[in-house]
Amino acid sequence: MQLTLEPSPEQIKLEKIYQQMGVTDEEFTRIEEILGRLPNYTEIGLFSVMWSEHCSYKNSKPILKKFPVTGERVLQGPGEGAGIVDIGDNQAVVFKIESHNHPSAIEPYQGAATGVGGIIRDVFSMGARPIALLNSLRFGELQSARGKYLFEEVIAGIAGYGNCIGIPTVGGEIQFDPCYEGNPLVNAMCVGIIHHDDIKKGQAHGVGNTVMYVGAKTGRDGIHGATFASEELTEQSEEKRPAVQVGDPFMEKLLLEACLEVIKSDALVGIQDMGAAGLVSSSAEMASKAGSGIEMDLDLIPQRETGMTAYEMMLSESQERMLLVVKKGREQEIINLFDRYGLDAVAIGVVTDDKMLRLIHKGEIVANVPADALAEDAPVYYKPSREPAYYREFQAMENDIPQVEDLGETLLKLLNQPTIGSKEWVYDQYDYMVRTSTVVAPGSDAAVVRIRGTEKALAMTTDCNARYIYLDPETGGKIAVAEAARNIICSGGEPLAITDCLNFGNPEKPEIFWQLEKAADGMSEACRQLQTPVISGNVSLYNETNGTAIYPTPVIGMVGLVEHISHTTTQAFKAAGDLIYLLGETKQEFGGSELQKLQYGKIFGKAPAIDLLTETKNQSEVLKAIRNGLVASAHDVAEGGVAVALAESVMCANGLGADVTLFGDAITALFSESQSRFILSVKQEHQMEFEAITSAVCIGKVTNTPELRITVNNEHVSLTNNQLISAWKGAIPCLLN
Amino acid sequence: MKFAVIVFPGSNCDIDMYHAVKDELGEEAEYVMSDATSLEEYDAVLLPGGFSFGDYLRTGAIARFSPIMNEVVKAAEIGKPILGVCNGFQVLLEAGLLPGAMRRNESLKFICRPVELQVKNNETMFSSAYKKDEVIHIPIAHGEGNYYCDEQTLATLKANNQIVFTYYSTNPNGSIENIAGIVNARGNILGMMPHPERAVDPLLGSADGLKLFKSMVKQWRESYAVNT
Amino acid sequence: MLKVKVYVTLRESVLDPQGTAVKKSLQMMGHHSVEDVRIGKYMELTFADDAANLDTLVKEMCDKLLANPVIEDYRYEIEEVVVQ
Amino acid sequence: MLKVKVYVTLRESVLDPQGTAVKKSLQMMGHHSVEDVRIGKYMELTFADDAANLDTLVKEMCDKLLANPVIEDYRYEIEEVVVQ
Ligand SMILES: Nc1ncnc2c1ncn2[C@@H]1O[C@H](COP(=O)(O)OP(=O)(O)O)[C@@H](O)[C@H]1O
Ligand SMILES: [Mg+2]
Repeated sequence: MQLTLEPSPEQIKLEKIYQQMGVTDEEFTRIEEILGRLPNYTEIGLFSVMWSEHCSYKNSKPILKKFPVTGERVLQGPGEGAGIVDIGDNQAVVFKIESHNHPSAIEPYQGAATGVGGIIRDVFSMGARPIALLNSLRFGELQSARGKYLFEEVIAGIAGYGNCIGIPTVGGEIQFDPCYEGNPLVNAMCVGIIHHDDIKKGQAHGVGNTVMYVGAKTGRDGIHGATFASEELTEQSEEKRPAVQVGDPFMEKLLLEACLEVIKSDALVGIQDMGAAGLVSSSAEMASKAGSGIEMDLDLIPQRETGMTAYEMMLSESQERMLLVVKKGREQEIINLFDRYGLDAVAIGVVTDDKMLRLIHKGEIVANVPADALAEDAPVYYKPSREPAYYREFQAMENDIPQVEDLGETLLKLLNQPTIGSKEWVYDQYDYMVRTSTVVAPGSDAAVVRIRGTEKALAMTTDCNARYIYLDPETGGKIAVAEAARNIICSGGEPLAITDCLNFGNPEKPEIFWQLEKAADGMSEACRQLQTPVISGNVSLYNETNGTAIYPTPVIGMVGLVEHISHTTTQAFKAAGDLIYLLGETKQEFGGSELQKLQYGKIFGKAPAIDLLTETKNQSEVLKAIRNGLVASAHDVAEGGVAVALAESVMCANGLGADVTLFGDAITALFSESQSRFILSVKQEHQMEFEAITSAVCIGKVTNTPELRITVNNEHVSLTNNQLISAWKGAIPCLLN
Repeated sequence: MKFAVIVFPGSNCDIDMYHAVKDELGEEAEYVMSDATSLEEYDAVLLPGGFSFGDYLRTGAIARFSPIMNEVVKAAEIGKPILGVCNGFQVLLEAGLLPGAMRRNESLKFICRPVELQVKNNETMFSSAYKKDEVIHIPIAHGEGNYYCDEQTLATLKANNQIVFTYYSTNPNGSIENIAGIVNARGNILGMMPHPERAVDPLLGSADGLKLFKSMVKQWRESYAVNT
Repeated sequence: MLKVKVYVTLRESVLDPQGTAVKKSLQMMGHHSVEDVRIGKYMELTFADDAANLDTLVKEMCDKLLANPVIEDYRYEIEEVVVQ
Repeated sequence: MLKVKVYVTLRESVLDPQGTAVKKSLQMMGHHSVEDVRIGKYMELTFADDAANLDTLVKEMCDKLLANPVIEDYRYEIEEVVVQ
């Protein structure tokens, strides 16, 4: 047993112990003012986690204000566990994305697994049934043993949790770049379905109502996890290892089913998951949002370890726990309900009217702090912003064309890049079929999941090309949103809204803050133009290793509505004889492209330009054609340009080929990464009708020979499917051996 | 025909099984919790996939001690059809209702993908709607599907024609003799790793699994006609 | 307090894919002297001091739950632990 | 021939969902005297007789591969085995 002697309030001030918890001198003074006295050790602990970037968004709040968050269909914007969008028939879709970058860097399996567990709780705590998981991942280039280990374990962790709990992992994206070597990104997204009447909020209303704790017992796991997530990774991060939590998906499956039952009960007033900063954040936020207070007796908390202090219990990030507020007198019903699932439900406190978070431990008041001060009234900083020198330099560069010797060989090399290569090695490990509703599995643009009992389906995707954003955050931010929408459109869906995860470096550096600001500007503009408001999201700053930041990586998670299941479309060519079309203009744009990276080993210059009006126009043409039943296959043109997009449509097409003619400079026509472009295939009988409603240009035909033949400017590329597939499917496995 | 879908804590293909029977097969289905103590009103028992009790220790090891398993044994004894899929198969092995044991996949990874199966025995109550040696498409999704039994058991399985399905073209998990599904000697208990309930609708890629359920219904109708 | 240590190992005749993988990794790390690796489970069970018939009990637990006789062997040790 | 037995256990404060599930299951089976179950790994490594510096080697293997130092502890024993 461990006897911790906590420092006295005077000592905390004198020895500046608060600094070790990430609290600044100014913040400490402010806390002193709020309390009108010195905080004790437990109290300063509460403030330190609640005022960390991870919980308070103190550096990013001004940025988040830029996002459009309302729309006709939006039922719940940012601020609750997850956002909610109406999809008709009294149903709504609930979704959110969240990062688990730092825990995954330290213990990749458990870090990734608990990231998945956490985002699922966010969704079912709203009262929604989780129906799908996605993720967005970034790693180094799989050269080092550590890099491979991180990659393999993160995938195994995501699979381990999602497969066990029985929610299909239906999509995601992975990119590889040296900048993520020491600081991988692990973002997990969960999508759920809810009936309007079942929507629950994390609010502690009704003085005298009972606060209940349900789920797993509390241990010393992950104490200070939120603070840890708000710091740069350094050599010393290794020492913070006890901050790693272990997940128990079996427990969460029971918790999920029990919570979905409890939300039907009128005894329930509010419910919130215990995520980052565990019991502090859930209780303070529930009280603050309802304008009430909460008093809890910590001796009643189910504990896994002996001798835990108030500080430890409040800051623990043990997984698979929920906080409930239930009507006074109805506790036993709740206890019985959870008992049927083999889960503990314990009354630990009451809702009060004094707006204080008051904690009792061993008969003494160990903390008494205004709930608002912890939650809504955390400090907000307006960080200085400065345009980085590299940006000016890149903007001044000409758009030149990387030279290549052999076009066909170059295409094979591109397909063999891990970022472009097939992700089958990854998604084979995910149960993407459980719940038997996955209509489009991983391997096409967006995943499509049907909604049982209706004719509708949901399309979902995660996207972010961080290279463009590094080169030009504003343009890149627009592209990220537009690309996500393109993927939804290609699958036959109408984009509804987005969730986002802002993965950036240290915001205290003005150049990093500038990236954040500009990316948010770009994203906001694209969201407005494409009418996809931001309904939830997450911020992960301080993604740096020994002072070097990752590329700015604001991952977009988008969900779209497929009005009728028959609109579902995939990227695979369907039948020989179908006509192949290219929609959108190709320009000489190689900044941040795969070809540039391949040829120069680095990226530079201008990001591809994007015109949001053209984007919207092209997207609506494609969706209209799909809805009119004119499109056999649809695929957006992304990394690697038209050549890669064509190859992908061929490789998925079970033995079909394509014969295509392109014009203009060969390298540009094949590999430029100009935006707002689509590859579509159309049955010949639909040619007239299709051409009447789109501006797409016919570039060739689907053939019966398993071969991709491209003629461009008198040059010929001709590769067999086997050649293409072995380069593409071998990309990731080759690097792991 | 009325099917019981057993729900262990941690089962997660229970709803898929339920919908396959109800929506696609058009027969009756009900969920039965693992602490229930009777299966009398059901004509067939389905043990679904998932991670019963977290699959901690060994897959299916804890679930086999659930009260419902006594009832499954009784139902089996009076000849009712019992189908265990994936985790359900693992439970049947642990309970000793089928011979052998499951090891981790040879790749040590969970594998989810459509695979090809060959129908080795189409004379069981689960496979009569298939042709002998027919190749069908049914997905797998498991981390421990690497079936093992000793040589003597294998010889018995072969002698009695108890191997119903084998993996065709490639063996995804390393199971001996490419075994994907076996029946007991009496022929009323089938355990298989692939998920027929995930292959009942062309929208999801294949409807080849539907025939398995149809075989069960056909057998039941015939025996019902005889018995009444 | 009594502590029981249970060791569960795969039977020799059963292939051990995990052991094989670990052996390969060790060899790739340069440890060529490793000739074989077998991976099993190690469990620690704690009992109240007065648990009667512990030997019979533990044997039953192993036979029924802790090991699968089709592929696994087990052995165990019972230790008395003095609580400080 | 040398045999090394490695015992890998979860650190004390780390959650052991597996152990908890087994404990509950044993209790449900009527074994109420079980107070705690922790589950770890047990590995047997076989080396050629002449493996030099085995102690240092094994330590390195454990640190790098066999145990996950973030959540696990390990110990090991080296035994000489006489081959019959
Ligand atoms: N981490 C992942 N998890 C699951 N599926 C993934 C993952 N990464 C990629 N995929 C799937 O692989 C396919 C191709 O991914 P990607 O190349 O990123 O597509 P796009 O460029 O159209 O966004 C998609 O279906 C995607 O869902
Ligand atoms: Mg795409």
